[in-house]
Amino acid sequence: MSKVNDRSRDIGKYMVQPDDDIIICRCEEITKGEIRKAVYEGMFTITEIRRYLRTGMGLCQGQTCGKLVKGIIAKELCISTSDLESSESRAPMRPIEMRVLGNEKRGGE
Amino acid sequence: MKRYDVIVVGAGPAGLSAAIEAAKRGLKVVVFDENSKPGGQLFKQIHKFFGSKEHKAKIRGFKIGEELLKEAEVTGVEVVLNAIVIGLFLDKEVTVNVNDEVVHYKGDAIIVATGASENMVTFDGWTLPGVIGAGAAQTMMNLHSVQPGKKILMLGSGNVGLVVSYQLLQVGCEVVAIVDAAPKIGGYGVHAAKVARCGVPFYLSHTIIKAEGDQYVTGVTIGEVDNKFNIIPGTQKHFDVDTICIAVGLSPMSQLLKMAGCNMEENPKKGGVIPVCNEYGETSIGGIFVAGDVSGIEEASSAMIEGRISGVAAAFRLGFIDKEELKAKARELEQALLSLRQGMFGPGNKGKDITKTEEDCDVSINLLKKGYMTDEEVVKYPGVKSIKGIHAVIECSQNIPCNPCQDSCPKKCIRIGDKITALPIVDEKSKCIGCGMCVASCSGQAIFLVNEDYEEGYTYVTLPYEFLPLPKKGMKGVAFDRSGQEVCEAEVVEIKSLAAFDHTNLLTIKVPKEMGMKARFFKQI
Amino acid sequence: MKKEEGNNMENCADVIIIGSGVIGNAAAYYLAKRGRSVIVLEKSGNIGNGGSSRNGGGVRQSGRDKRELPLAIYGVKNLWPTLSEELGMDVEYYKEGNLRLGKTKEHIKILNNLSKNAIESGLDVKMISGDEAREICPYLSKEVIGASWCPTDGHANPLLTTLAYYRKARQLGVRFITGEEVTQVRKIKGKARQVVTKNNVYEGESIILASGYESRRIASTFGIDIPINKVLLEVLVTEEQPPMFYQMLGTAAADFYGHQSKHGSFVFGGSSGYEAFNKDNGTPTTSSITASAVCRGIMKYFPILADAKIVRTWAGWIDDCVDHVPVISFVEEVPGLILACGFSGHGFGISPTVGMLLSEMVVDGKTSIDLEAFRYDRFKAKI
Amino acid sequence: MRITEHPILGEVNKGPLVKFDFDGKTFEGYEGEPIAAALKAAGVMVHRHTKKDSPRGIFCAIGRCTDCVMVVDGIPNVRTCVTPLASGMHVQTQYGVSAKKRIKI
Repeated sequence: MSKVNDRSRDIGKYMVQPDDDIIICRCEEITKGEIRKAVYEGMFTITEIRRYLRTGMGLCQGQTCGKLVKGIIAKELCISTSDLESSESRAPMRPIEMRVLGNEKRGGE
Repeated sequence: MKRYDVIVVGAGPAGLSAAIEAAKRGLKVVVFDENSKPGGQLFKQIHKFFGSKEHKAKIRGFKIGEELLKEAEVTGVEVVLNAIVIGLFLDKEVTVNVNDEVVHYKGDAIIVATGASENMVTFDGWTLPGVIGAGAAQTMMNLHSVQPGKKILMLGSGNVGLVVSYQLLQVGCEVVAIVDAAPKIGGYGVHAAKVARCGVPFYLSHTIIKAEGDQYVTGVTIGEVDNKFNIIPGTQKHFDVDTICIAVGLSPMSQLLKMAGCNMEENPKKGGVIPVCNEYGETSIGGIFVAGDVSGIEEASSAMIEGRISGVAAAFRLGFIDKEELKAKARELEQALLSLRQGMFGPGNKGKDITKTEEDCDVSINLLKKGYMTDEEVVKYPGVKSIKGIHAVIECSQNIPCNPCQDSCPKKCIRIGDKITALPIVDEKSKCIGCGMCVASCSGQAIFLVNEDYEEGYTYVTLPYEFLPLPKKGMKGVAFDRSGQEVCEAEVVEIKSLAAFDHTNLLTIKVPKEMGMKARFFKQI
Repeated sequence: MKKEEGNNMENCADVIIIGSGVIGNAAAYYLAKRGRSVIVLEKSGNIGNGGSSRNGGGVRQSGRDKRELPLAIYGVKNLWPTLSEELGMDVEYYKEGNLRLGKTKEHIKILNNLSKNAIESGLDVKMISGDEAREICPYLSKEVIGASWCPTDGHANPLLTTLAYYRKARQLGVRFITGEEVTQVRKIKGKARQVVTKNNVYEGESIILASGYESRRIASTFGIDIPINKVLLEVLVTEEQPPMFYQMLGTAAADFYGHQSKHGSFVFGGSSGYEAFNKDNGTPTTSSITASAVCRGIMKYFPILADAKIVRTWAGWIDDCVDHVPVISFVEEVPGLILACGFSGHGFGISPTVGMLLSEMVVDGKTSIDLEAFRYDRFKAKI
Repeated sequence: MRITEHPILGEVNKGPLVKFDFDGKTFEGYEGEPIAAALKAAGVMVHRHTKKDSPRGIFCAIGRCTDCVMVVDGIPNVRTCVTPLASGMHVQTQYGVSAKKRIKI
């Protein structure tokens, strides 16, 4: 069950940090600064950050950056990481070619 | 639709163990694994395991893997490799990519044992080629027989960081430093001591500031951090390296369970997002079980027991055994699990600052900060005694669940007792025959044989040695102390490589008499 | 505005919008722009978590029911071209045309019919040959023998559009609250006024119900029933590909639809034929067969994509209305209430227009485009 | 560098040595080992350049992170750390999602 989350509450202003240029999502090359800035633009959840910036939407589907992004958002919002829902898990668990996914074998054999 | 009683996802220690227990009870079991070799991380773990006999202590990880595979074969488990599970759908349907095809399977029970993935930390330049996960290093050297690099810096002093550092040394890489932002070494002291005496320096309260290089790593700068993990200006240190290895913990790889709709929780003590499950590893969806790291990060030893529990529970669920059998078997396995979870590093002590051992000895500060005990500290533990003639010196100072040394001694010189975490006591009265079984049995390589009375003016020290090339009798070299400092000249007087030692060679060196309690490693010149 | 006794002033606004999908967010933005105070309530933890984040991104006029055409045409002419600029972020709108493809004579017949209707409504659509289609999109297979072509159609990124409206509205002072599940809309003295959630009570002079398939449940709390069903749609996304084409695609057989996004990945929706009967576990769940079926469909038209890897699939519920056309309407028996639901899986393309019209309904009491066809009480028995 | 003998695992036996092509040059590796292992043994560090032209190589080595992808036999985004090497393979450095470096305008 989602908790009540007022998106207009005051979380202060985005302040530049020295490590803002560090890449967090390696696949989509999204920086820490971009993620932090997005939080101040109202993207309070991992899912919203994903949709807004494409973090975790690349080839690895967030397997490397998921925890890092969670940590950054939690820190900016001054909440615990356990208050942040992880992003959805979706098939396929590994990238799969269309010709393979379309090549089904069902039952019998 | 292909149908099985149980579908196990992941052929690692947990998955194979679960499959074996289920198959033993008559269930039709299939195991899918995306890798070309089964065994999961076990096949990268070439060190000897801790624990007791029931935990397969003093057996190397990959050998345990081989044993499990054999057991799986005997019990009729079908193991399908190069089989990538695409998803876990409604009604316990699993789709699998095998040989460029998608095959649909259904199981009456599903056991997810997908293990863990490595955590990462970020720093300037962390995307450069040459920055790799510790698991990647292990995979490359132990599975593919390729050195991950020549000069390597390890970030992370947990057991993974320590064990992988040692393995890197074993394949001839140079480990320039082990760095950790925490003020204390996270892993077992004995693992730290193994690398410290080889001369690897520890930098606690340090972190990586920058990986240097244009196209790939050519160097690294680290710096000291304050208690808020901010870099203290002016503390920068540079190392020339070609590889930076990251070993900062693991996270459960629980995506499949989340996809299936299991109730999940974020549990920092267990390493991340895990499914909520009962004592048998059954999730909120009846018939979907979990075992191993996917349900909380622990060691392979506990993963195997968890796997066995969930395998038995699946058998009960499908009516292959009755409640009595489930309870009896589960009780036995839970006991084994409980003993593994005891001691200073047990889950109950996570984050706690422990200053005394169970025996009320002071914990070695140097061991936690630098990776080795000082001469003054080492003599305070019950395994270190001054005894005439040849005797074991056990430099074991932390309460960890491990007791093979006790059983290894044919003369019963070593006593741990019933409490598996107790520090081993060397009995002053019993007669050591110098067989060296204890030296080879110690997974932490913390046991040495010392004989100050064999030859006038010299002490003979027998050490565990797992490097190539093996020194030869009569060879001259230098001895290193626990801190990795060269302390004296040394001569090889004997090298024993019995099958029972399982590749832990016993190297006996001769050092000046007063060096007997200092010399702990040997290098040829 | 005045508030009922005992309620918090901060929970009061001129307008309460139920649902932070693209419709609710667009309405919030256009209302805020016209100076109204707005609170948007969202049941899920995420903004735009329903169909708004789970659709193919089509900004089409062709292939629409003619009742919807004026809304679609208005949007393409007046709102979409400047939307990125207006909202201050790129919503990845491409007006590169829509190809609806056919492989058989049967398909061509369907396409001819659709086109005829659209042309009659004044839309620039024409039938073209397979070769002409391949000139527009060279990656099409030889199997394609004809297509309908609407050059003014296009696509945009629904995730970004939804969030862009949200972001801008939030900047203008709209209060968005997620995790607020509405249990009831309460009439006070004959007028819709209170929105009761599991945790709070909100009050507004106007209430807009734009919560997708949830609208039916909420509408029943004030005695209105809209014949909409929850239907599961599934979409798949490929890894990034080199830029190939920017047209929106569909097929006469309706086996898939989609486009290549600005990022380079292809986004394709499609069906296995079982959608209306799909199961779920409380959240929209992909079935084990749909993605495979969609892949087979796509490869017949685009063999070049056979080696492209699928990185993600997802499912979403649409609020399918019995006549597949939305309800955008005042409710006479419940003054103060406005319905905006039942978009039936093609609400995204018309969302800017609908958002604007909803703001007109609140502010002006009437709309610049006639909404008679979208009334809530249009549903009658067939005999 | 390759490990030929290991203190614990013993002598290394890796099957037949085969030739493959990397960016137009002939390389050698063992059949069936991951392409990435063969490249690593040959000292190749950079597998690809991202869209923003940042170099990438092996990172996780178990097929999760997808950093090590290259163009293999014309197909981009192939995870070289889990794709077995075969004789005569064409392996190319990947730029963005293609084999050729796109010219920046």
